[in-house]
Amino acid sequence: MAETPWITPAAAIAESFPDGLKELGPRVQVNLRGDVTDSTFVNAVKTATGLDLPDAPNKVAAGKECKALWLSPDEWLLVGEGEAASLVQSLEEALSGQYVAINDVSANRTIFEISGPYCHQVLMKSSEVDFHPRAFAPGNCVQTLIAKSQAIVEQVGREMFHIYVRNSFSRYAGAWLAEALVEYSETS
Amino acid sequence: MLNIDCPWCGKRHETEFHYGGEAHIARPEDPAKLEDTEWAEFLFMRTNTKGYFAERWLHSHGCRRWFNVIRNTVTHDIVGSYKMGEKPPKLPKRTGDAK
Amino acid sequence: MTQAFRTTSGGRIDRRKAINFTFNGQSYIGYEGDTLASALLANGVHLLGRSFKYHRPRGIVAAGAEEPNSMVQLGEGATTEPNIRATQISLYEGLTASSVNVWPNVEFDISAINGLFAKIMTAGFYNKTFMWPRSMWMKLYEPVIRRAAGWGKAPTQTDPDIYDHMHLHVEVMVVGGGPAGLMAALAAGRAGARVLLVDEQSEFGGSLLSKKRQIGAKDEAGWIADMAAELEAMPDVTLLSRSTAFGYYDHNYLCVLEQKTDHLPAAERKGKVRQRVWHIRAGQVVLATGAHERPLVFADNDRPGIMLAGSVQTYVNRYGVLPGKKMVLFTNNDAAYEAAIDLQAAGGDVVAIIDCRHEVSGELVDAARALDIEILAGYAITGTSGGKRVESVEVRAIQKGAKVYTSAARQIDCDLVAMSGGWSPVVHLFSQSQGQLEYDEEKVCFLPGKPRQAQQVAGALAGQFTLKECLAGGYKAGADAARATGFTPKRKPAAPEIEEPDLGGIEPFWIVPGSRPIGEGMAKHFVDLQNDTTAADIELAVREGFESVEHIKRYTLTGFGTDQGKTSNINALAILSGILDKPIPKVGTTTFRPPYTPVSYGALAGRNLGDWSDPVRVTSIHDWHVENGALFENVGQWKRPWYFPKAGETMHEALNRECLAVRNAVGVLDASTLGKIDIRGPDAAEFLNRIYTNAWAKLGIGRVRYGLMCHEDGMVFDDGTTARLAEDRFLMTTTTGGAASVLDWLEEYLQTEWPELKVYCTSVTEQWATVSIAGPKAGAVLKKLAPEMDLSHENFPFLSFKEGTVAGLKARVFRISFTGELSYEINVPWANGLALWEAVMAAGAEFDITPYGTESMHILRAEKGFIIVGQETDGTTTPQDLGMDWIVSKKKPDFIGKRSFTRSDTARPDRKQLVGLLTETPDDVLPEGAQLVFDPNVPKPIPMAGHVTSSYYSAALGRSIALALVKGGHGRKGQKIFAPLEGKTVTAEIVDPVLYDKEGERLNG
Amino acid sequence: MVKYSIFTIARNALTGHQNWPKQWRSPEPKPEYDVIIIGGGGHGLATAYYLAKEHGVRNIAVLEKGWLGGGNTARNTTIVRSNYLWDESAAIYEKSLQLWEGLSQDINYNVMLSQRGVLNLAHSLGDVREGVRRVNANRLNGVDAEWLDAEGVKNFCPIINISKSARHPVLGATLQRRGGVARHDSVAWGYARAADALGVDIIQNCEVTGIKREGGKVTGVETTRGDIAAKKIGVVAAGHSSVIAEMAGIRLPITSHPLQALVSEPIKPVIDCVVMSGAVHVYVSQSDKGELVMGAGIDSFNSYAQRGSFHVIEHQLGACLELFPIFSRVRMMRTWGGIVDTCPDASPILSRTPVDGLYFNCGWGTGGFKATPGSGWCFAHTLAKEEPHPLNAPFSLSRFESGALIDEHGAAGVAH
Ligand SMILES: Cc1cc2nc3c(=O)[nH]c(=O)nc-3n(C[C@H](O)[C@H](O)[C@H](O)COP(=O)(O)OP(=O)(O)OC[C@H]3O[C@@H](n4cnc5c(N)ncnc54)[C@H](O)[C@@H]3O)c2cc1C
Ligand SMILES: NC(=O)c1ccc[n+]([C@@H]2O[C@H](COP(=O)([O-])OP(=O)(O)OC[C@H]3O[C@@H](n4cnc5c(N)ncnc54)[C@H](O)[C@@H]3O)[C@@H](O)[C@H]2O)c1
Ligand SMILES: Cc1cc2nc3c(=O)[nH]c(=O)nc-3n(C[C@H](O)[C@H](O)[C@H](O)COP(=O)(O)O)c2cc1C
Ligand SMILES: [Zn+2]
Repeated sequence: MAETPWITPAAAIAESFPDGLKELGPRVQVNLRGDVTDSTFVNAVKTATGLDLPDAPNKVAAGKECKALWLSPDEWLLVGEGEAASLVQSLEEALSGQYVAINDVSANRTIFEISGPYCHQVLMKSSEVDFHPRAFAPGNCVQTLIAKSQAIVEQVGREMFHIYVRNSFSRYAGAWLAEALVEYSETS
Repeated sequence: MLNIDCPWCGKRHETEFHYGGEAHIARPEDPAKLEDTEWAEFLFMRTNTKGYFAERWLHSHGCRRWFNVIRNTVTHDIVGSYKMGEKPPKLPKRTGDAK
Repeated sequence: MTQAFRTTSGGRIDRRKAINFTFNGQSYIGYEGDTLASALLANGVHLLGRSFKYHRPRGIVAAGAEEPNSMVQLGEGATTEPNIRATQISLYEGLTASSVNVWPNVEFDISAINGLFAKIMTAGFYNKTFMWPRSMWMKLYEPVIRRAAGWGKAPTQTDPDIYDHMHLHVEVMVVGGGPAGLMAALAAGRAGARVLLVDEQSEFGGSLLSKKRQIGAKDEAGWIADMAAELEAMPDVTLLSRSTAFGYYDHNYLCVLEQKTDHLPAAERKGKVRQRVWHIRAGQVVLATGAHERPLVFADNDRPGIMLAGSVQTYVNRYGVLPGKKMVLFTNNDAAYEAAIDLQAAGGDVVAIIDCRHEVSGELVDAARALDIEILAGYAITGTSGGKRVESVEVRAIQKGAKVYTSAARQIDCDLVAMSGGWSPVVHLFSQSQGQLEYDEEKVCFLPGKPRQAQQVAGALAGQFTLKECLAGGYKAGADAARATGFTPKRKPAAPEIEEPDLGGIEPFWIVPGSRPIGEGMAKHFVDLQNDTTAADIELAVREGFESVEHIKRYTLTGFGTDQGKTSNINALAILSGILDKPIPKVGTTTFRPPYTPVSYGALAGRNLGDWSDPVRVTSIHDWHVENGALFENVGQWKRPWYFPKAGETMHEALNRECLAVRNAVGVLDASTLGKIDIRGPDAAEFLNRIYTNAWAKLGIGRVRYGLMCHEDGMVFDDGTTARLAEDRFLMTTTTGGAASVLDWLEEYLQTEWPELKVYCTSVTEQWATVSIAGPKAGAVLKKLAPEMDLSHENFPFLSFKEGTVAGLKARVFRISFTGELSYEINVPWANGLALWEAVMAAGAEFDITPYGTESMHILRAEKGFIIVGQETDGTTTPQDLGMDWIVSKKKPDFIGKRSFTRSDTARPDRKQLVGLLTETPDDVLPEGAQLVFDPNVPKPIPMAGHVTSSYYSAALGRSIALALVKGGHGRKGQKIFAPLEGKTVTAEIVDPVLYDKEGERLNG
Repeated sequence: MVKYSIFTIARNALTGHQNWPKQWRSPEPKPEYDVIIIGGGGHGLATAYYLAKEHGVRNIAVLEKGWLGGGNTARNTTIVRSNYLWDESAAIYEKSLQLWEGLSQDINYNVMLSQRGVLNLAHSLGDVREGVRRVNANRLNGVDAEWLDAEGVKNFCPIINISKSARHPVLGATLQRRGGVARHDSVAWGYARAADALGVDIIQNCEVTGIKREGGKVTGVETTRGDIAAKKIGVVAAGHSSVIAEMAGIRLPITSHPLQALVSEPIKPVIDCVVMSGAVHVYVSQSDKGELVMGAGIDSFNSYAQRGSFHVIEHQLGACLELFPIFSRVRMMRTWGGIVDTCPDASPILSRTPVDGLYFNCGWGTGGFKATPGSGWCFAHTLAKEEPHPLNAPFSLSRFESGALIDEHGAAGVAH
């Protein structure tokens, strides 16, 4: 999908990011809404994507081509590689006639990756959510505030998180995260 | 900083939420039928309870759901939260024990 | 200077590490581990400052956070800091400090002359005077009062230091790292809970750092070290020293100030975070904050060298300092005897113990006697003398209950008075957490009652005044806290053998009379040392009708200072209780409020300064705008190009150029900031019908419509265009500033009022970058970029959209216009915005395509009479007021706002209505916000007819134009109206708001 | 009433201040009063004072549940100004400011009115438009008002940061030179003393727990100190207005919210005027004792707790440092909260009610301290004449029915 230059506002400052912070390249992101208590819906999504949509809050369900992040009781963010258009199309086809909403939002958010021994500290500086391993683990995601920007935080490894922020906030959030890491990069 | 129990996401800090004021003020079925006084009641008059109070919150930075909370406006104790359309939990007695 | 008052050995200071520092310009030496206070005392310096009102000499009273005097100006230049207590400053190499609010210096302070007027400057005196002549208050009296105001000085430069914030969730938070707190943390930590232990001091140990105790096989230092080592080894236990829990808020939320570099020499601070505010959400909180010793209130109890007994003990044992060599102890309890014993043991001389109890006995009393210290039981200090340091005390035998003591006076020479009036548990945080206090007659103090939050109390705070009780109480509190958060505590360890003296009793003694009644003569019985409040002031307040403890506080300023009355509040209320003859619990305390000790603004702001005070939102084309010289306007959080001046151009010239380019050729605007919401579901059209004032059901697929939204009160709140993408799907645009609130508004109605409607809303604002091209050549530009797109008016009419490829990008193109010109809004995925913009610029080059900003956009739309929500509206404006009845459906039975239109005031014919204005002199551009009147020649208050909402110079019309809200304006076209401005009155004619291309012919290019 | 002056102070000094009379009595409640005022805050006490002074009503009681002046009067940031936008507001606040200007002399109590000037900062083009609009309206209404550009702001308040690169740069400000601050406690005490001298019974620790009515008319109140009969009742209970309304079976368009304030440690004078910024949410002045007195916006939720949430304070200090970077090392000494009675249009209610003899004076929300004299003066008139004075007629309860709201929120930020 990125034949043309894909430039988020954060890209311009990415060079100055310290170790442990980077901006990920474009991903397919599709916002899906529907009634998770309706088995026709759930089954159709499964057919189209191979995903068992998580109905438990703040869970990520991983599939082969993409994963689904729980956003709200009737909303998921499907994230994967490849072509947004084809994912949208297969969802539209599988769900045609149902009461759903499917939106390609691949360009809506920038994804940052923070990793390393200090990523928990960085999150503790920027968010009031409990990211301690006892409360949050790989496979969890949460919508919250990172500094003063809305964000989705997904834990992808023991010491690795993905942070999705709206594109217009991405320069702010990227710079913020970078500065939060400085304290640790100097000592390490 | 209140710790508010979103019926979906669990307990989160107040900064993730938006306040929605008194709960259970239904928009009149047919506004055209109302007298000006009745319309003013709906628009502006509020119970503003001192003590246990049913109020609305929006988990605006989380799951974007509106829900109701019973909170004591004197002690700030939260008794419970419930989804829109659900019945409120039984209220403790009217006012809080603090001054 | 030699450290003449330093003991030869002992203490927790490192005698190998000498530290140089300067106080009031004089150089001194102290040791690592000292505080500024202990180092000054080691050098024999007691006089640190002057009192607020009378400028009496004042010295160090305490050794910790409760210190009421000894505020200094710390450091110099950009990092200077006012009002820091010497007792809380860890000594570091190169420290400089000076006394505050003294002139010319602390030794000789001119304002001490105030003391002569002490009889006049009683509590509240300023309410009774300075009223005549009236004008003198602002001219003379207040300026003089102001000159005397304040302690230290704020820096004059910007703070170079960094501050930040941290958030932590724990099961158990322990406040206070004394013996009780350490045990609590240990119990909770061993049980497996996540634990945070904070203490404001430089190291853990609390009051144990000041005492000599054998705990099992260890001395106090060994025991503390063992505890700290075990806690440090636990991975989920966080230990923060130099960290003050300063606020305890609802739902077990606590804030802690960690001072990370304040103890370091300047060179070692660079680049580090200076202070950090921790925000803690705790499952359970264990408060183990200890107790503060209370002063005794006796005549002239404020001279330097009069100190709290426990603090004397701290200086001796912890810092290896003798605060004086000839000490008199004045006490109402046994515990204070330890100070005498320890001072004597360290080489000082205790000349007498004045005990106001008539009978004294017990282990400590015997120990003092064994040291040959004279004990005067049933005596009190009834006066002191000395200039800048206490030199002697006057003591008399007490007659129980007497208002004056007539017994013979005896003078005792001394250079130090240690006093103890008992202990006040540090209930501040407990009380902040809404817990009620209970008065304990036997222990003579307020203790925590039932807690209001998930909380335990332990140690001296809970009235556990022996170490043994503290260890047991601390462990129990920690274990209970762990259990309450779902952990199983380990078995309680066996209690160690503890050697500590038996404490004996305490006898309340709130005020010490002298040979004359309180308030008579020159003697002063200070209650609040910082605010110079005396017992006589409290008596006067009661005499004048101020009986509530809250009134006393405000009338006499007791507890109003930077120490918040830590040593004075309880004495004040006890004295009040005596005067009113009301029991102490009935008098009650004043309210304890955060912060426990002062917190710098910098720490509270953290990193939320500058661009981080509020996120800056930018579009994907932003950097192009910057490179091309745009000036920016803040719109909500967004940065939008305001206009693009060329070198040497004035704003006026730039705007004229930009506007004419749009009118005559083509202009381009970054419109990415508009809110965009995907609305989908079988009931989407019905939903829009209820939300917007106009009708939506019949809008064709592929078509676009403008809509207006009102609140239920009928007032306009947002507007924008909405396109029908499919039968069940719309794309709504909102104003830039309104995007979030509109989405919330939609969700609110869907979720709370009309859950039966099947509609989903999804924000796609940043999915789509929007580039708007406008002007007669807009079609030609688009044609070049989208050769396959059929741009004919028949197949791509006004208010419709098409999907296709523009500049090789997948795009949606809307034919809508905010300028009145032929115009296309091209949407491409956000991250392709810049590519599109550059392609548009390239394609438009041959037509001299001109980027324009919000200001030109405003002019262009104003020429067409289009409104801007928030500019033409102000929360009191209906669609009808705007002349937009055409967009308010008469047929729809209901929509949000409709019912309010028929209220008597909203239906009034003479409401303020939107009109155009043309000034009599075409070059006169009215200021926006100018008020309008029908008759300028009447005296004030002049009845106002409305105001100018928008006003510009229109290059296209070659004159000024304005929009205004005018009373009954719709019926007044052709009439004159006046804008009385400073210095001149501008006359204008009321006209139709549409001033350019009234027929709308230009829409098709 | 013993006259206060430097001479009486000097005379009393000679006798060790033993002979000062009580500033007010602590009388037992009488069985009946002509007028009962519920609420012993500034507004209630002022109402009683003007009722006695201007209208000759003598049999008045002020009932206060706690200590007099302990409500919002004790908690506010004491800003006094009259530069409101709408004619109705400008008129009543200007009346108030005029009363302020002679108040210390009128009640012989120095309320320390300090007219050091109030700046309202503009940070966006929308703010500028709004500020200019208000200045123009003020002038035509006879209220002193000036518009300053950023340089003018800097001249008037040199420590303010007007850097163009600030996140929300200062683009200008309105200035009312006659605005300023006054000592909150003194206002309550001064009115109490003056009212007491005119025979008003100020009864503290007396909470009203019920409103007695017969045939749609009030007959008295129930209190924690027994029942008291009254012909008329004026409710001036600020944050507790709705609670008392409920006792009388009516509802008000009022919600009660925490509003927090704070003071710094006292420092030598650095700021010689009042600075308010609605856009970045902070206002600052320095008291005669040296503390920086600061406030911000309300906490969003309903509360009767006199305390709010910490994040509001942190936000406020961030905003403060944007404007005044030199305050970074100044330290916050105390924070507190009040309970403010907010109305949907941010304007007060001084009005009759559907219950005969029951009058409400409330809804002053975050800004009623400045109105204390004017509010008391108008409300006294309303109670005495049983109809509003023209100054408070627009502030009736009926405006919520007709839609004639007086929206003083300040226009919403420009949205485009
Ligand atoms: C933090 C803060 C900052 C503010 N800043 C400003 C400012 O800068 N400028 C400004 O103009 N305004 C300001 N205000 C608003 C201002 O304080 C109030 O509008 C004003 O003081 C209200 O005065 P009052 O006399 O009506 O209310 P209060 O002083 O609150 O008096 C009401 C009284 O009624 C009593 N009461 C309640 N119920 C009962 C009952 N049942 N029986 C008996 N008595 C009862 C209460 O105890 C209270 O004493 C601020 C308010 C706060 C909280
Ligand atoms: N009558 C008496 O003799 C008497 C009276 C009181 C205490 N004591 C003795 O004092 C000891 C009490 O032990 P304890 O553990 O209860 O208290 P402690 O005084 O030893 O420790 C309390 C600690 O809490 C810290 N602290 C207080 N408030 C804080 C805050 N807000 N944030 C961070 N830190 C804060 C203090 O600086 C101190 O280090 C015992 O040894 C007891 O014997 C004796
Ligand atoms: C204008 C103003 C100035 C104040 N200055 C101080 C002060 O210098 N020191 C202080 O301790 N409190 C000060 N306070 C706050 C009061 O101590 C107290 O917190 C406030 O009246 C609210 O009462 P409460 O905290 O007892 O509930 C001030 C309050 C106001 C309104
Ligand atoms: Zn939620």
